[in-house]
Amino acid sequence: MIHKVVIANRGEIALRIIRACKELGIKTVAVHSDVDSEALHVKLADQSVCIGPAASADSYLNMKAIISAAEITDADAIHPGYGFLSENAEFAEICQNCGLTFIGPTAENMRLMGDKISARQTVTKAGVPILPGTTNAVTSAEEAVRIAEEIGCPVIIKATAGGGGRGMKIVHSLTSVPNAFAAARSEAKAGFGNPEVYIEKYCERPRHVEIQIMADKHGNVIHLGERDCSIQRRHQKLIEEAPCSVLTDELRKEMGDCAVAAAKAVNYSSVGTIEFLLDSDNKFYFMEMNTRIQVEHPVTEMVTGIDIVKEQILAAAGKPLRYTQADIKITGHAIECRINAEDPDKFTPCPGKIDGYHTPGGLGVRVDSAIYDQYKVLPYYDSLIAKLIVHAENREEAIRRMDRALEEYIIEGIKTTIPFHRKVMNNKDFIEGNIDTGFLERIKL
Amino acid sequence: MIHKVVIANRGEIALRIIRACKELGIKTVAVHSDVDSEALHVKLADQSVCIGPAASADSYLNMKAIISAAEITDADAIHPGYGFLSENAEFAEICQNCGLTFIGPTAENMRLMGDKISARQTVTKAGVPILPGTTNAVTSAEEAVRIAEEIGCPVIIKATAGGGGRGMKIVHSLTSVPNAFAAARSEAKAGFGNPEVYIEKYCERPRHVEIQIMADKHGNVIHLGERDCSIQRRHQKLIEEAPCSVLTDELRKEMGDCAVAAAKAVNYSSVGTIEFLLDSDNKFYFMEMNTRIQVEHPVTEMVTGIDIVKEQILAAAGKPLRYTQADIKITGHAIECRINAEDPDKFTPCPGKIDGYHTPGGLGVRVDSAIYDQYKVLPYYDSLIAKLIVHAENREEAIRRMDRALEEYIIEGIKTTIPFHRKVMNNKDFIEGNIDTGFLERIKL
Amino acid sequence: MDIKDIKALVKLIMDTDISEFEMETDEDRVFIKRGSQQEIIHVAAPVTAAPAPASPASQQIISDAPSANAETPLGDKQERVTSPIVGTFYIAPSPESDPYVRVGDVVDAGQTMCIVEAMKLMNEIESEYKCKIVEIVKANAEPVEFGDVLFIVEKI
Amino acid sequence: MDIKDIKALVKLIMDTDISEFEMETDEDRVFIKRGSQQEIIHVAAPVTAAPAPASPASQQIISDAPSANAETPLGDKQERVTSPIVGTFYIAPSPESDPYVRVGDVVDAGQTMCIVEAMKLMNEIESEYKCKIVEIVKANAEPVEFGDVLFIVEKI
Repeated sequence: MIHKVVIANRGEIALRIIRACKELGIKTVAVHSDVDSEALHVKLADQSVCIGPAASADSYLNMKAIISAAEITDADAIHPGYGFLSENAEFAEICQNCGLTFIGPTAENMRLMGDKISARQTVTKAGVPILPGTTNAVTSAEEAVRIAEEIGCPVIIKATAGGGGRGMKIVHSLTSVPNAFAAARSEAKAGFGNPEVYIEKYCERPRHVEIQIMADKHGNVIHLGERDCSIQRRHQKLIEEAPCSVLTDELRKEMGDCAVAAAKAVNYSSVGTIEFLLDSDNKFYFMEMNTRIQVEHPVTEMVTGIDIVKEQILAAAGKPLRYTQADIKITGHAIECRINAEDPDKFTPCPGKIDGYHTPGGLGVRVDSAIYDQYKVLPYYDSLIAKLIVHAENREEAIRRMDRALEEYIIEGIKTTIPFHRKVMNNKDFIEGNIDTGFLERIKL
Repeated sequence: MIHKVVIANRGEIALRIIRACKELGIKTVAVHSDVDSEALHVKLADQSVCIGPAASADSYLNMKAIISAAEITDADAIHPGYGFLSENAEFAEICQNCGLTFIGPTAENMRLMGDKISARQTVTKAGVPILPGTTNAVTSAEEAVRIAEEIGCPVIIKATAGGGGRGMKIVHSLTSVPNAFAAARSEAKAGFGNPEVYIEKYCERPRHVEIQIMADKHGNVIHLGERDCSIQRRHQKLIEEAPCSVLTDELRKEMGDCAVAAAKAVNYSSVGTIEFLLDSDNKFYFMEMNTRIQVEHPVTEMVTGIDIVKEQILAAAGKPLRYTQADIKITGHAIECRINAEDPDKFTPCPGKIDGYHTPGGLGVRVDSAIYDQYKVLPYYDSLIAKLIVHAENREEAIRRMDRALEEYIIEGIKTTIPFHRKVMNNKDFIEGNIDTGFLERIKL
Repeated sequence: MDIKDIKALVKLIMDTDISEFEMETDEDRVFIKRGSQQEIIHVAAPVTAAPAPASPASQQIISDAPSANAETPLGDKQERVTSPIVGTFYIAPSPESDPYVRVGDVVDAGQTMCIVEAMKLMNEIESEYKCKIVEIVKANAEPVEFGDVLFIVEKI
Repeated sequence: MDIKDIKALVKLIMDTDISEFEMETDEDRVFIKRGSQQEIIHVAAPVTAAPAPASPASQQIISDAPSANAETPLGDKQERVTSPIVGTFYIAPSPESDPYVRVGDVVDAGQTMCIVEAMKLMNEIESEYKCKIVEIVKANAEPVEFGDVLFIVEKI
């Protein structure tokens, strides 16, 4: 079993991991940049090590410093959280070479699934439907036009190394393909140092529906049902819920089986997420796999009652899953609102000192946050400061509960997106479940 | 349906009711004493009315003022919470006469079940086992001795009007009966203005196990399983959990059926609790019925997923229960710690200003509290300042989760019982489930 | 601690390199901070920390009344007459009849000034001393809370 | 405690190098802070608000080190040499051999002062300027964090 874990992350996810470790009786080491010495994960961990200056590249992305921190604290495992080094295959390898358990999938898993093109090839073999499009990088504008013609507009041009919206171009007519192609390539180059792009069918008004999977080192793979993450702004998820209100049990089983098949195809051995597009005809297409714990994992924990982070740690320690697919039951409805230190209208980041803090409470309300009164939200890092999660018997009650919890949540001194979330919770279309990834562009809140 | 509720209470239960009302779309009116104008229930309610000075007798127990508050705010219902007027039959009657829905049972229910002797007679008819003892008041020391001889020592002498330990005397030998009898009577007189006492068998090392029942005005009565409230200090509950670790499904059904029978015997039409003593041979005896929502109701909400306060309001509004007995499933294990503003060793009240407040978060953690940073805990009222509730897959995990949540919970400026609760969570006997109502007197923490 | 003490205190501190000074007694609390930092809000924190902002609109209806006129400063010899109970304020025994008192009236001790109706009961509020009515704070038939100011009077 | 007492108290403190003074009795509480390093008070607020007290013991092991010697006052011309990386501090290339430097030694710019081992790599830490070793803060084979003070030196 694992004895001491270095948490190579910060913020709420670092806290989430510390909590899981404490409940498992595992010691924790927080690593932090010099400006993060007052951060809650540093205060709550059993030990802490300062690994570098504010810039992530020199601290939270500094593999050497993190490994050294593990060495000087005699830790035997590293949990990368999400973001930072969580999907860095090289880091996973270095951990292995240093005799440290990397709490996540293997480097091979990451390489295979991290690159979109190889991922598409892999899952296709496993019989998972993908959007019609290229599986290889498109090199010339001419080729791009030919492919677009083949597939039929609208098409979307995406960076192979990409993610989070950058280097994506939607094209509605063949004539505009060449420009879009060039633009996508330069964005991809700038964003990911790799200009390669590929083209696929663009489907209108799709939902972003993802399946949470859980696997161990003994070949067991199960899924914990889906999350609907359609409420996005510029491809950034803002609100997630489970279950997805349009999914039938049959469709859930079908998508779940596909997700499990995809995971098995790469001998996956940790928790992960298979992201699908679900179109208006309930046809689904594989988008990508996230080989890490995700920000929105709590909604699945609420409806399944399973502590996903604990299972991830136990799986990394070589323990077999404690659940079979038959054990998984979806109960009630859960919603998560990502509360960012941003202007609620313009979404411009608003770091600063929190002066007045009070969290909501009561039945079915969960707060995952690393902030506290008088804490300074730093400009160097992500603007996510809290995740407010509610669980209720059905979607309607969950929305009402979220609205009253948002009303109770007091964060003074900085601007937050709480007012934005309250608008969504009171929006007729959202309440009726008329949502898709275009919701926020389309709806005037 | 009910449109606006006056909450005739304060503190966390007032907040609990406000939250339920908000989620049901019902308006709320907080009533408060002049010293409570900064209280959270006043801030969170839609309206508030100051009904009197600090002394409870002139404010929270002032029926006239509370009814007037309902009149001037055009409220159509009153929720009494627990304590204060919650079990006052006269108040329930006045509400009725004033055309206000009293959210609770009928005055008749309260009268019948409020008096211990009539309660024992009633449930006996319904076939519920009671401890061998008198059903009528014992008037003379001679009679007391005779009865004690009949039943066999040890016996316990209790005030008919009593509760919470006052006017209770345990007697182990016949010779000491007369003195104990006299003492119990004078305590009863002093405590409840009524010297009547009765005598029953005293069982050693019993658990306090209570069944939550839920009824409507259409004759439907179901139970939501049990709570083990054995961790008590001077008959005051400090820690409650559900389910009770020694209850088998058969025993649960048996006790549940008895509780339902008792409720049906009085045409009960709200939520309530039947308290039993469970002895070491798993024989159970009726103790009393609480005709109100209880402090510890959240542990039952966590394991059943049912919002008991909402159901109570809906039942009062004449709606039929939304559940049948078959719908009730117990999932996982829940524990509640009552956090009081008291010295953790001597349990002496420590009112004062809270200076530094941070609540625990994460999976399976619920906080029901009406305090906030810089809030002044007043000396006039109950010392309960927060209920920390956790839910996990099993008792062991729940204890670990509670311990880490207690560790995260920061309340500075006043003394609280958090350190006491941490000691219990780390106590071998508690962890192994070796608990009974004598636990705290017996165990050196 | 009166203004003179404070004055002395401030002067005292200004002559030193003290950057922060805080003092608390049963009656009062003083916090002085020199130099230009926005920490002063640090003291206000309690107020903001509480969910007061959460439901502001709703609060007005009933609650602000007392504080409101409690604040209005009084001339000397002036007194506030507050409501001993929750109910509805009536200045006259019935809609038709004359008001019990008008501004400028002098009332004797024991004389009825108004009625506060609670649970259909008409509670006559009597003056405790001889005084002159300076202001009738509540409008006729207005709901009043415990402690609400009904009249401002001048003792005679 | 009246203004005179405070005066006396302040005078008393001014004649010392006390930077903060706090006193609490049943009746009153006084807090005095000198100079303009607002950090201390800043830290104070979070510490109470945040779960710091929750796990205090554990924090010592690694974390208190830097702050500790960061605070020790320096003579003029004295400088702190801090660790540029996380690792293990070694004062000598091997257990057998002599230490790179001893207290009192004068080292030239570019001269190796110690080794910080990270991931089995021996990173030689060189002096940036000519200086005299005043203090060797870390013990041999002691773990060091980024920014930990290794030496206190005197520029020459």
